[in-house]
Amino acid sequence: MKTLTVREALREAMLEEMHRDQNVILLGEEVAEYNGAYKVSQGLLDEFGAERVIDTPITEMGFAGLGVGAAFNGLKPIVEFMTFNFSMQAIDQIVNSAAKTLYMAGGQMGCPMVFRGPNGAAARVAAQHSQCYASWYAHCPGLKVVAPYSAADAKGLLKAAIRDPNPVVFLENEIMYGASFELPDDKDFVLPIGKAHIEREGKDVTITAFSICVRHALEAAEMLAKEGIEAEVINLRSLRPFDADTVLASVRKTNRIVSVEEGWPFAGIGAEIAAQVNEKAFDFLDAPVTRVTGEDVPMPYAANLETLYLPSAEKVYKAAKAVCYK
Amino acid sequence: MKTLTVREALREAMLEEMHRDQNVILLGEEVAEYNGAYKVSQGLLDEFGAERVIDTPITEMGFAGLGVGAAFNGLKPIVEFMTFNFSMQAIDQIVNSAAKTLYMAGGQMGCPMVFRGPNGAAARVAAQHSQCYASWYAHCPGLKVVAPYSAADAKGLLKAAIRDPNPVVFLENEIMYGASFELPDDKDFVLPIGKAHIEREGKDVTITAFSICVRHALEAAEMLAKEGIEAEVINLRSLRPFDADTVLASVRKTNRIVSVEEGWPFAGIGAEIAAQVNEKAFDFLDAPVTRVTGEDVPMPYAANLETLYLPSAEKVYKAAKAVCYK
Amino acid sequence: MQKSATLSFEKADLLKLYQDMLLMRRFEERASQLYGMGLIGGFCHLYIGQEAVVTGIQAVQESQDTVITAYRDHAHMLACGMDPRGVMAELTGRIGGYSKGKGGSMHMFSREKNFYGGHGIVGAQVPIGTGMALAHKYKKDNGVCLTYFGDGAANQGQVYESFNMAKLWGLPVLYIIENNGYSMGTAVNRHSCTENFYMRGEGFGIPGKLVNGMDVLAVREAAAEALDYVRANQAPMILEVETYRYRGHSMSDPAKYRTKEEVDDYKTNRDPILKFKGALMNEYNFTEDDFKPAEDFVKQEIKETIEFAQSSPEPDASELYTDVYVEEGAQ
Amino acid sequence: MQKSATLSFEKADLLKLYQDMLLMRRFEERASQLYGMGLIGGFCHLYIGQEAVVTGIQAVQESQDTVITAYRDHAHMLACGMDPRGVMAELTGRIGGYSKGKGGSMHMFSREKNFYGGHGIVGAQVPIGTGMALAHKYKKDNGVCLTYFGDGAANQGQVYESFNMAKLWGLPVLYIIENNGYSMGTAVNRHSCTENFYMRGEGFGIPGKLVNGMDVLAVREAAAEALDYVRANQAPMILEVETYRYRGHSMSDPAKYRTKEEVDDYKTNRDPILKFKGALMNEYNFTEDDFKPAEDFVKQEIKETIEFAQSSPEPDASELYTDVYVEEGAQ
Ligand SMILES: Cc1ncc(C[n+]2csc(CCOP(=O)(O)OP(=O)(O)O)c2C)c(N)n1
Ligand SMILES: Cc1ncc(C[n+]2csc(CCOP(=O)(O)OP(=O)(O)O)c2C)c(N)n1
Ligand SMILES: [Mg+2]
Ligand SMILES: [Mg+2]
Repeated sequence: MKTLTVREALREAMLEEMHRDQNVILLGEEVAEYNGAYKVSQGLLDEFGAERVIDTPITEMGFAGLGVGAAFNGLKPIVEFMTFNFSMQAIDQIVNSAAKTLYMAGGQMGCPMVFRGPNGAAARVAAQHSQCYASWYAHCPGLKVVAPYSAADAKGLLKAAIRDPNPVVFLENEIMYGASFELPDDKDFVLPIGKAHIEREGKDVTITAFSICVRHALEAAEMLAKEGIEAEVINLRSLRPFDADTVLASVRKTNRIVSVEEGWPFAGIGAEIAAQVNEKAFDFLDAPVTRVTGEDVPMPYAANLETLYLPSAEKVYKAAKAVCYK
Repeated sequence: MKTLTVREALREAMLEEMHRDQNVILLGEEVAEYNGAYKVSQGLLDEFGAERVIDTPITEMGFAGLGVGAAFNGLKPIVEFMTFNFSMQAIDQIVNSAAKTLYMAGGQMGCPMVFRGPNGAAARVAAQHSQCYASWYAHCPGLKVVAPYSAADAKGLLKAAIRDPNPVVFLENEIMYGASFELPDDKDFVLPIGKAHIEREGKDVTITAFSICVRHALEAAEMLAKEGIEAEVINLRSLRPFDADTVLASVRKTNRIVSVEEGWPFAGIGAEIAAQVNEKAFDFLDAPVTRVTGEDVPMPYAANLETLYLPSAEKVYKAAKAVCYK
Repeated sequence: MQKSATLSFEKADLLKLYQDMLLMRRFEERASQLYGMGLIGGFCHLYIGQEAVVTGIQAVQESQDTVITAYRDHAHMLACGMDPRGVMAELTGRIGGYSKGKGGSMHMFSREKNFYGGHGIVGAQVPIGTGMALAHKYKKDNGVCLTYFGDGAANQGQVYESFNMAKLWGLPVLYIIENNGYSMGTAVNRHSCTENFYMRGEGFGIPGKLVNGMDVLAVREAAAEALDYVRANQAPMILEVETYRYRGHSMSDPAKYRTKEEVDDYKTNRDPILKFKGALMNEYNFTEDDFKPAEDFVKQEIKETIEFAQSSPEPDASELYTDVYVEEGAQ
Repeated sequence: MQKSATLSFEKADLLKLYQDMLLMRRFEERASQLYGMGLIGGFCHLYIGQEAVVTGIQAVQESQDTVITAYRDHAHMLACGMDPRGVMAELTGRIGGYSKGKGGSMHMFSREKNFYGGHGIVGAQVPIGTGMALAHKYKKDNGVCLTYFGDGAANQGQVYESFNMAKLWGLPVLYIIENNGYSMGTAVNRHSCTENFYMRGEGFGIPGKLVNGMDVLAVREAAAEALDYVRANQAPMILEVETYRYRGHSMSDPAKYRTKEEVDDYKTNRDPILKFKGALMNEYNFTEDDFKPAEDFVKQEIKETIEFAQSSPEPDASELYTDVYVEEGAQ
């Protein structure tokens, strides 16, 4: 085992996979000479040169489309969005060109590539820079959608994403970049896309979360434990394919579930969890499926309002207590 | 009362509102000289001239952005997307510029405009032309999202959308354009955005749907009635704001609910309904909230596969029977 | 590949051009019929009138080059050497189609023939083609990506984003603008602030050339020069080809936005096939008999194509759920 | 608006330019301090070094004209006559800010002062500004929309979509490209295939002009001419202004991608405020005393600004849920 930050883990994943497969290239704004706006690609230009680590102009629709074309023609591009907010400019290429081609081609050719970058809120960056795209992308067949929490997630899942022959949307979190975690010291450490991870076992209530919200969930579990409530915390890791089995098994045991996410509630990931739990574990539910989400408003800039907007350990704790009727 | 097709109803709504408010303009591809790709704007160029009915180049991001700017500067633009599939090119302008500005401006200025056009599947137009954007747009605070079924819906809601001081996404359906319905013969017939409509009362099971799926729901209700099952069919009309009150009241009466939509299931409108019913009517549910949706694949072109992909009266009927345990 | 042994090499090449255009014309005419019969559905965009464009260009492409275009793509596939049977069976939505019936008219691909679609979203193929060029450069395979788009698409922002990157990075991409005078019902002068598009690269330092797209030899020559330029300089170029579509934008467009006279003028005085046939007879000493093998070949090919497209079965219901993902490791 | 009564009209105008630039400079310096103190958060993009651009241009705008820009917007707001107190209080996220603290540095608006944001998405303001010009034309108010964007933004596709529509429809929009040499950490020659941008309208028939953005009088003159052109012809024009930002891209950028010499050269030899002050003394016979009222005014204004921005309270918690929608009929 070794200790890495999420940032280093992402970087290592790219480093190793670019050594492993020389068709893997990285392109995006400031990924090369600047070493990444958030330093995730630190040193990769030096390691692989300007042919494989490419600074692009600020033309998301264009360079995402170039990535698709490069994937069609034999490369395995990693397209970095400085943040996923800017992927809206490119979303037609992601959904119509990358996600649907394999199907439209009857399986003859697809689009092996990764779209990655920080998703959701950073700190105080306001409405246009704080949106969570998890549910939008997870809505779309043809895409795989992954959202790591820890450094192990980040490394294992990014390596899997790069190796995956399908287009993968890889949702990082800027605030988590600096967080440190232990992870296996193994070049072939890869995590399967499509499997959730039980971060903490418990029998009283299930809490699902992804990305930074796993942190809130774990903190809430600590608080609950002090009151004798054993929460099972599931780190979803993959949103599409969605590991319903793990979630449902847990709910069948705990009979109650709280879903946590930073994005807006309406038709979010929590909504999907509510639907699936309903459809497949209805008789096991002792309380309504409950959601902790970002508030249903654009992200405000003011410090106090931003705090009110976001999910927190406290909010998760309260929701978990409520479903436990305590 | 009079009888109109949905197409005529939409046209009348624009005609009347453009007479009523001379700041209303219409822009989009083929809306003027061609009278609309689907003839929805028939005659409007003749009536209002080229300053108010404007043919645009095929540059969705650009002309949607122009619409936002025109709205900022005092006009009330209706931006027509030939189909909502193409709105993905413009979605950054819709969400980041139109939906979020009022909030980002602390209420000082907003973006009064309508984005409209056919959404979802037409017939045999395959993966890139058949996506349903209902849940994506309904996810976003700052937008209102409306999806008419009948001619009355179309006229009453489009008039409301044009008068609304907020950005409204107005999701039509190409296949429904030719369908005829009765509606009030009244220039001031306006329907409120945010209210669902009970199309058929019933006590045994609630069926919610929007757009063309209301048709499937009503047909299914007929089939169910023959077997003595009285379905209550709710035409949602508005997806944001969402009329939870009407849906919940119905579920409290019928104790079971089937949601119907054409879009993909994951984090769709049905998922949101499942979540809300869970949260607010959990104790009234005698069966799991059940979804009938488009299949979780890109839309296939082949006639037989397309039929298999889509929701149908038959599928709704089966789902309703299942939740009635019959 | 029906080269008559009795013709000189040059004559054989010329006859091939004729045969290619004729195959496209007949293919599209029959597609129109099948559409009328209800065997083809949805959007169907015919290429009739524009045959000289893709025929002239693809005649000079090299085998490592790749091709991408929009939804008006049947002729491009034929020009790339794809089997008309598979193309037509895709139009009828059958399992024998290039996409097993799942893509339809607008969405077909053949890696084998270097044809990369078939794209339904206006403009989207332009950055994709530019990215294919990036891959050519990366792989050092000396390939060029021939990226076709329409006059309407030429206004799309992603085109200019692509221009900038292609020029900045020296990507081997030939941008081919098929200017058929209309973007759906909108004439060029109503959708574009400039009459032509070959100089749309001026602000980006990308050279452009204009050529008469009703003359297959002129197109071929211009394309050869343009491909040479792109390949030698590893830099993008724009080739605007002026052409005309006889039919409506798609099968559902009555095309009332133009006069009968305008259309008839093209059909009578500038038809790429008629005029080329005339030129072959007048300038290259072809006789009616010389055309016979090509015409017979086309006739037979089309006959088999129609049979195949009608007899190939619909995809199995299970196909609905396949090809959403490549199974892990399969690729 | 601190015009000294003792100066001639021309001198008063010149002094106003100086005062405006000085206010911007001091405002940004203090914003930088408050950021360091943790009173401002998130992204904060300073305008230091570029003051002559917006000062020169806004000096000649007419009262019906409208202005829109990106996120590097503090100086634009000041140039539009917005109150520095409200701008700074927005930066500190307080209720007294122009957006009640909900927008922050990148998102402020003032209908009253014809300032339409403050936009965080690169390029998005360009079609918006073009649409504002459409409304000017529709309303026949003789207004022009001054649409500012950076060299990085100048590559965005939506810019060219806007160019086409603006030229095709004759919209009164002045596209002002603030070329400060860098798009974040990427120098122009690494993100653009051309060194300059004023000719990016060539393929669209849009005239362009290049001006030295470190010289406020040159900017003012070029802007006056450009606005005349746009207004008289009801047609778009591009004005590229070459300038330089002294600080990093945003507060979190150490700006290691350029040399200290490069930055120092600008600061020492081309600073727009220093050079202008020198010119006023050398060419317009200003004495140190002449500047005093302006400098005092700025000092006092900034002092009050800082006090206001620190003392204005945070928005009430209930503000989280307001302004998502305009209440029906409220507008
Ligand atoms: C982004 C987008 N907007 C609109 C459409 C609908 N549409 C399909 S083809 C077309 C016209 C394209 O004209 P042009 O580029 O000149 O090509 P042509 O059809 O003449 O070959 C339009 C508006 C689309 N497919 N994609
Ligand atoms: C669409 C989009 N992509 C990326 C960003 C992140 N970003 C913000 S500013 C910037 C650089 C812009 O440079 P330029 O247009 O030259 O303006 P300047 O900052 O120099 O004033 C980038 C990449 C963004 N805000 N929007
Ligand atoms: Mg055309
Ligand atoms: Mg710049």
